[in-house]
Amino acid sequence: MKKINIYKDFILFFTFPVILIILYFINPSQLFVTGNQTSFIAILISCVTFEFFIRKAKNGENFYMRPIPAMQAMEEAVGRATEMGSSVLFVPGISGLDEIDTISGVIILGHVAGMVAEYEADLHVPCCVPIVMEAAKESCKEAYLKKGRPDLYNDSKIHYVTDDQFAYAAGVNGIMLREKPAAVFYQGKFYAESLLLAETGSSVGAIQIAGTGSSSQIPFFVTSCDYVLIGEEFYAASAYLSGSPEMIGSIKGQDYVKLLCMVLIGFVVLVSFFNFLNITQLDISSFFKINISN
Amino acid sequence: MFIKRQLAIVVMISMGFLALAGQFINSDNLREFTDKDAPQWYMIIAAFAAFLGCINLLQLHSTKVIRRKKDWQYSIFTLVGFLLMIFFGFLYNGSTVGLGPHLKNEFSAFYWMYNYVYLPLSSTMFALLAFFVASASYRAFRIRNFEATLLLISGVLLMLGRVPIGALIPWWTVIIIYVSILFALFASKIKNKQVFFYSYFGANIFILILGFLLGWHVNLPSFLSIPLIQEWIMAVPATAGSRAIMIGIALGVVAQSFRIITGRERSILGD
Amino acid sequence: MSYNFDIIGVWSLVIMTLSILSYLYGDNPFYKAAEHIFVGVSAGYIFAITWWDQVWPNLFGRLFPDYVKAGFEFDGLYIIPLILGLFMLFRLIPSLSWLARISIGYIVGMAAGLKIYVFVNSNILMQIKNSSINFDGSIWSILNQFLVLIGVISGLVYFFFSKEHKGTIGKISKIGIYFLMIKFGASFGFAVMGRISLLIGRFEDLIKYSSEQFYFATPIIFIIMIVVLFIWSTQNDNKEKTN
Amino acid sequence: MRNFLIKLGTIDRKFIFVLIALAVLIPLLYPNLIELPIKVDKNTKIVFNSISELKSGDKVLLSFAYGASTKPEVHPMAIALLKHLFAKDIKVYIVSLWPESPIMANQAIKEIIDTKLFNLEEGVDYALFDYKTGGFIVIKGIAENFREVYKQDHNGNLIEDLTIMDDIYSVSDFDFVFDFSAGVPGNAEWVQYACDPKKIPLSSGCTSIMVTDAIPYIESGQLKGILAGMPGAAEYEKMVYDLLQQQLNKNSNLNKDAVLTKGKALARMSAQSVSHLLMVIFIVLGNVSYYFSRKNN
Repeated sequence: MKKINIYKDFILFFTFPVILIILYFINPSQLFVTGNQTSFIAILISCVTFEFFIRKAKNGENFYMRPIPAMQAMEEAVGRATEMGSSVLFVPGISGLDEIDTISGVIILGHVAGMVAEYEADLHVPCCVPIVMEAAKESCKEAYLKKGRPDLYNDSKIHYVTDDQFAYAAGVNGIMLREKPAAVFYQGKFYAESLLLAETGSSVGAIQIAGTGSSSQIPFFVTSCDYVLIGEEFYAASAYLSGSPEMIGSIKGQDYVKLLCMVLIGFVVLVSFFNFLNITQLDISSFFKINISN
Repeated sequence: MFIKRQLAIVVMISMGFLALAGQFINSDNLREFTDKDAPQWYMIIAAFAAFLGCINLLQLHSTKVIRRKKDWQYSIFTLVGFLLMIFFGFLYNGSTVGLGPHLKNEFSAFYWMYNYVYLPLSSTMFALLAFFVASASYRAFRIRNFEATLLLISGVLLMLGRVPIGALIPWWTVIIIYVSILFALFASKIKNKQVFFYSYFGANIFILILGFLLGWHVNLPSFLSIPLIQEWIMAVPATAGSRAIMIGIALGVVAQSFRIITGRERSILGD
Repeated sequence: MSYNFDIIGVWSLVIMTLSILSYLYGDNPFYKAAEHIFVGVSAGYIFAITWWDQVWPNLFGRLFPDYVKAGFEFDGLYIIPLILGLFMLFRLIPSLSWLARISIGYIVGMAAGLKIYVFVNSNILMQIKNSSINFDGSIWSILNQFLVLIGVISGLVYFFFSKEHKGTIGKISKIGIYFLMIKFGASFGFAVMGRISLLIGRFEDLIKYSSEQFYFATPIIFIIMIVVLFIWSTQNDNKEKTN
Repeated sequence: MRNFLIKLGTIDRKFIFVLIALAVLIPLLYPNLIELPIKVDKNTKIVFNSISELKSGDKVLLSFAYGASTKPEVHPMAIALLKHLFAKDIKVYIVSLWPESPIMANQAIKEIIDTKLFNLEEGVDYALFDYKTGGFIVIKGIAENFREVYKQDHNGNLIEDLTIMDDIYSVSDFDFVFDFSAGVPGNAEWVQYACDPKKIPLSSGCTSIMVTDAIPYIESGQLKGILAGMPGAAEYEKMVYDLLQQQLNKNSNLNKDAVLTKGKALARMSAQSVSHLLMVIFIVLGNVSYYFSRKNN
């Protein structure tokens, strides 16, 4: 493992954020908005933690990542589709590109398209939002190019269905019933139509791998699909699949921020206990003052 | 070729920092930009992209009709439906109100199509979920392992707790439910079948008698009324689960946004 | 003669409703037709609504305020979304299609920047604040709050990626997945209620439109569909037998 | 007997669909077949009490964010709340955050006027505003500066000439905000972007699927109770019905000859109960057959 130049690192990961925080509190010439110090510190700490572990990963340290069954099943599902000579259907969710879920879904689409190029299966991507269709074409074309099979990329297979939630569900149900895909991916932001799609998919007998950040739809995917990326696993999937050290490092950073959240929850409980015993009079909500007072 | 590849990434990174800084920097027009203009701009760009969507739709269905591909006759329905809505939306008004607000005016042809074609299709597709919820719960709520059992128990208790019938379920049935859940959990541990069944019935009868003695049938303790159990499930385990998932999702979003803003996640721009 | 427009409308409503419900029987011509009509009509509907509610008032309302009179003053800055929007249209010209990447870059960057602040505030900091326990309640309420605390902590442990889920961490994450499963069961149970009420709404319409005033729309269409489906399925079966 | 039970585990989907259809259809055709008592949920009570605490002349902002497909669940709540607010002579402001919501709002107001319980005048007792796209942007705009988002009401007359709008500049000028939602933007966005930062009491009536996500907000008091799906609507309807019944008897400002009708949600509850019971029976059958089939192999 290359020796990190501790001195340079120390400046980057300790003094720089501290200076920023001090600057924020001095608030020279009213440069900063008052009132949301807590969020500023929280965002700064998270970003510094991500950056720290990305840099560590880039310098050669590899981190253990627990296997997530849904991700291993992706390759298997594409393989199964090729054996059975039927298509792989990828549903990128019904929300626009201004949602992180859809962006993560399109990134996962890029990786799945890479697998499809390797196995020479055919990929069908019905889109609900035109901009998502353009982004999907972009990342699929690149994925086929990277695998050296630009000839296999079929532009008409990534098409627009309609913007309406239930018309899209009806259209995709129709595609599933007539095309009978062997593998179906639901990666993105879903609302009530998730169960319509998942139940049709299971009646057609396809392997279904779902991933979404919409917590109200996860129960329907859990009951109807074979594999589900639950909440945070879905966002980490794009980094998992890329496997590049930077991405894995950022997940490691994510874990440490989660540890910090748990410690903070413990701290909050402790403070509320001391308040009860009126050893301290710390008012928790003042510490978490979040409203923007301008 | 810097322009073709990197410019978009530079725009992405700078916009990301601008939007994030907008929340902290105290300049009014930056704040006004991130709060009002920036999301509006997204809406406008997305609206322009809608042209591409419609062109793609027309292309797809017209090639299907021209080349007589499978089910081409149905594509005629799509084309006619789409062109009719564009015609009623932009050219033929049919109501006294000017073009634009006529979309919501009850006498315009557009509103007729909305009310008698789009609306029934949309709400009936949504209503299909009532059937699929039933078939999904029938298929998925099986006691395969401990987790699936928890899924089943909370699902069923919630279903019953939410409707008036739930309140009518008598206290002794609730005791039997409790005892059977307990025994379902330990079923795998007790190998001998007889012992299992006898102890199961014994436990049931014993607790029923105990309940009778303690007068549970008179004043119903809270843990024996299904609606109150349902309220407890919602208030404690479901809240814990929702909060854990909410924090998890928020961390996932923050990490993914960080990767995008620092330009490490570029594959969305085809790189 | 707006009178018969309503009757035609009611009949079309019943036809559409029953054709979508025929999907429960399986894929059939009625469902295929209704699906394709729905795709076409909804695409046109959304396109018109987007133009008249979004592009016309917000963009052109700001660029040509006196012509559009949407109540906005002139705002030259809105040239930029116009340009970025046109960049999207350049996707149709292969040589210029890379310009669309700039618009996508703008949108993705903006979304990432805005979401960080909102999610850190409302979903992380607020939830951490709410997990404080107030001890003045009854023993039951304190016990419940501790149970919630255990659920949150073990739920978060389940989402750990970089630690092997073995030993104590494995047990805690097991407890975490139990809490998550109870939450999923609860959401499922809760949703059943909402879905059934949608079906109630549809059946109420069908019942309403089977009265004499609407020329018994529902029963007549229902019988026609049953007959046609029966003929179609028998025809379909012997067609399958032949080839 | 055993393989009959196992066969129970693999009933074809179509059979389940037919049973569900009957379970919903029969109680609708013969509503008084099953009369069930309504037990009021604690969250519905919180909503009723927080609205009852409002004084006459207060200003309440209603946000309509549901469409026709979720109308059966949310619309009865809107009707019941409007009756409750007008009975207390409270000023109502209605904004729409979904394309179809203006139509829902118009139908709700029309239904209230048809009951002839109150004599209402647009621009004095209530004001309606047109649909604005943008979801949370509109909520953020209303929180910061109402007049920047809405220049005119849905009939086109400017805000300045509406007497009801006199001292309304942002969400802080309302005494209560009530959100009717079926998705996004919904109660979560109202908490995050408007009522939490500006500390305005907020409550919500939404489809039952959204309730599980709103529970953390209810527990922390950011949402003053909630009307959860159809049962919430039925319970609230019953409470408002009893309140109006009382007010009609003693000489309140309601006109006497008005006819007081029971809400729709009440009648639909029997169809809900039967179908829920049927679903629980399916699950039990499924498990019994699963148990026997696992014992076989």
